[in-house]
Amino acid sequence: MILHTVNKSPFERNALNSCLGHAEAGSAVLMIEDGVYGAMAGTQVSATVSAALANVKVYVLGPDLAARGIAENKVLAGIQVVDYGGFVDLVAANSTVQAWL
Amino acid sequence: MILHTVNKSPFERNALNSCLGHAEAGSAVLMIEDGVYGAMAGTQVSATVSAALANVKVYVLGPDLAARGIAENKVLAGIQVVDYGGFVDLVAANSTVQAWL
Amino acid sequence: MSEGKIKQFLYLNRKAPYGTVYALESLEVVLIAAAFDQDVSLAFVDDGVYQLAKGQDTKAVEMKNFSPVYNALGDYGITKLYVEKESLDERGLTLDDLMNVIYEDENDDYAEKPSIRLVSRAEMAAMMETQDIVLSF
Amino acid sequence: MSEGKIKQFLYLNRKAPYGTVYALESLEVVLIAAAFDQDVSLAFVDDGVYQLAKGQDTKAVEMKNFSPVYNALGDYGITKLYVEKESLDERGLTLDDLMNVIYEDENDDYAEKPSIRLVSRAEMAAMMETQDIVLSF
Amino acid sequence: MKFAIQINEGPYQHQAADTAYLFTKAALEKGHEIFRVFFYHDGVNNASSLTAPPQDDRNVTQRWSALAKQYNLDLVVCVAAALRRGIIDDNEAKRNGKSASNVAEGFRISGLGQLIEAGIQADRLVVFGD
Amino acid sequence: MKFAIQINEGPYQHQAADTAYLFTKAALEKGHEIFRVFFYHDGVNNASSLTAPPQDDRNVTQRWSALAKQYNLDLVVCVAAALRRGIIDDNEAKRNGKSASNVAEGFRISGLGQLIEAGIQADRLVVFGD
Repeated sequence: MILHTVNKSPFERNALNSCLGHAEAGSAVLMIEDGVYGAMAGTQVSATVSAALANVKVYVLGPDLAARGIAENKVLAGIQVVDYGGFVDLVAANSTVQAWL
Repeated sequence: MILHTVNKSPFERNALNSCLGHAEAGSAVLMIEDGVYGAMAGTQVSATVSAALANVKVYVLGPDLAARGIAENKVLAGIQVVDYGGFVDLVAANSTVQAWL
Repeated sequence: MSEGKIKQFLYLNRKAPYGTVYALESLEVVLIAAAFDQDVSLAFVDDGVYQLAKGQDTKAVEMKNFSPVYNALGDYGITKLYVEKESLDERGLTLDDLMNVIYEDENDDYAEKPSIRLVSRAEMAAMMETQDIVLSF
Repeated sequence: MSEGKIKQFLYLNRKAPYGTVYALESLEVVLIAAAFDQDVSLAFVDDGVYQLAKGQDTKAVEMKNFSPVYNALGDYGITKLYVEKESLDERGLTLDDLMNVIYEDENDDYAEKPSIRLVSRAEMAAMMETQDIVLSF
Repeated sequence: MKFAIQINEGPYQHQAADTAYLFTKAALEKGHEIFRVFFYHDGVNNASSLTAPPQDDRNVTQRWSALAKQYNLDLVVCVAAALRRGIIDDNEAKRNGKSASNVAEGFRISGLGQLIEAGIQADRLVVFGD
Repeated sequence: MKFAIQINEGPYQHQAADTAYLFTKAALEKGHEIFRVFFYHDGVNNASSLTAPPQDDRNVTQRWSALAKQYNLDLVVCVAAALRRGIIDDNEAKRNGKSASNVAEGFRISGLGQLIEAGIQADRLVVFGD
């Protein structure tokens, strides 16, 4: 399966939307850099991301959450927080990495 | 009045939307670079841009249309095509320039 | 340095911090601008509102945490930080999620006052129209 | 050079030409990739579909018009250009607005065949899942 | 009329660097004055004397140098942004113990105050970026 | 496992340059092999030996040089992208009549074939960009 990475704010760009529109059932999506805003609860895109969780596994990079002042309790239920080591493990566990730049 | 410039594709980023949401009646909007895609007729954003024409003057940079293969007859009615000289004239004619980067 | 002209300078911040350098280097300009006796305003619109988020901790990304600088702006006479309510709403944020940026009002016995001015999109647009120079990053 | 391994290489193009360099420098990689005997596909998704627009004329912007290179890809054995229908639709485009990119099929008496494969978003997603290496620009 | 120009992006990667040049040239040809061109963020990379683009493409840096010579332009590169990105003149090379300098002809390195001053002195500031 | 890394953006301007480094370091610390780090587009600017960031900030270029030394990494800068942007080694400086070179320790300039080869030889390619 593919590990999709998204590093753009979903409020500024179409990367997350396009990624979710192409991610096959069972694949993984990792939000990094400004992409981590997509993991927050209570935003205009939360419903879209929550719905996607039925289909794909979603991860978010903890160091990028912390840098931006997003407490982990503000992250949508069902999204798993990982560190750089976890990012490495996700790359190893999936056969291909596809960056939505 | 302000001359607003938009250089991003409205399909990739929120710059055009945000610009139109802040442009006061009578102000001018100039689309340049990848922003010129916002001037095309028949797209998913054409209706928004057409509606904005009731409120603001919209211009598009001809050299950027040509580079991207957009014929002038594909440009929405009411949008005026200008060249770099016309861009200069718009800057001179408006008191402030605000770039929506 | 200003040779007597006083202009309205607007610093337009529409991008999130850290993902790109714009927020940091915009602040660096604002700090220099303070020396010029101009009328300085900062606008936080769209993802720019994230720049003021509380609790930023950049240790693990190994970048400089520049968020404390916003609170120092008052000492430089920069006290007008316009934050757009619609931008906060879309992002599920309220003023409570932002840093409490304050300044001491020298015309009011150095009383502490909030630098952040929460405005609607319409008010933001009207404020923009009063500016002479807009620096976008 | 390939030491016997044949992998599926996907070049993912999601950005418009000229506004940024990615489309041009992506093509430069693709041309080099042709020497490596790998299985190469190009995907044009979102604003990437604009890269294939007909009639590009860059004289007035003083940039290099690289759009003719797409038509030379067939000579390098690169014949799979996947274009997403939904991306075209959103932008008010049809295949008629794109260049007629063709290749000569050496297994079919050098008959001219279209390199562009119009696919749905679902088909594009399924094609992506078959790839080993995805280069994004 | 007196214009000031701010450029936030480097050459080739973003068209902003091209548009800024073509706008500046058009303004000069219409008889306007360019008070200053200020290179900020990655825009400082426009000043690199070490670029060698393909012969059949435009040379962004040389184009600026030539325009500066023709119209006596003031091309200012922000020192803080430039040091971060490896654009340095002889002075900064000495001060920072670097073996070389790489600021092209017609550009000078100076502080952010030059941007504010340009905003004050010019009738318009036009910003090109990403 | 064998990873290859592609970096499309320059230092400081985009976090991509930071994330790529931190990912690479984490992979090495977990015992993975980094077959090659390939710098493309503005990513070539990570290789500039002339950067001098503020003392209280990270030094992106030196960080790569140190990691390369520690783990014997292959840091490859695309020659075509580098020439466009003014990153040149002694060879290219001579060939292009430039007065200086500016490739930092641990980086080497080579062709795009090195990126393709990395894609073929590595188990995974991870791309960092804008």
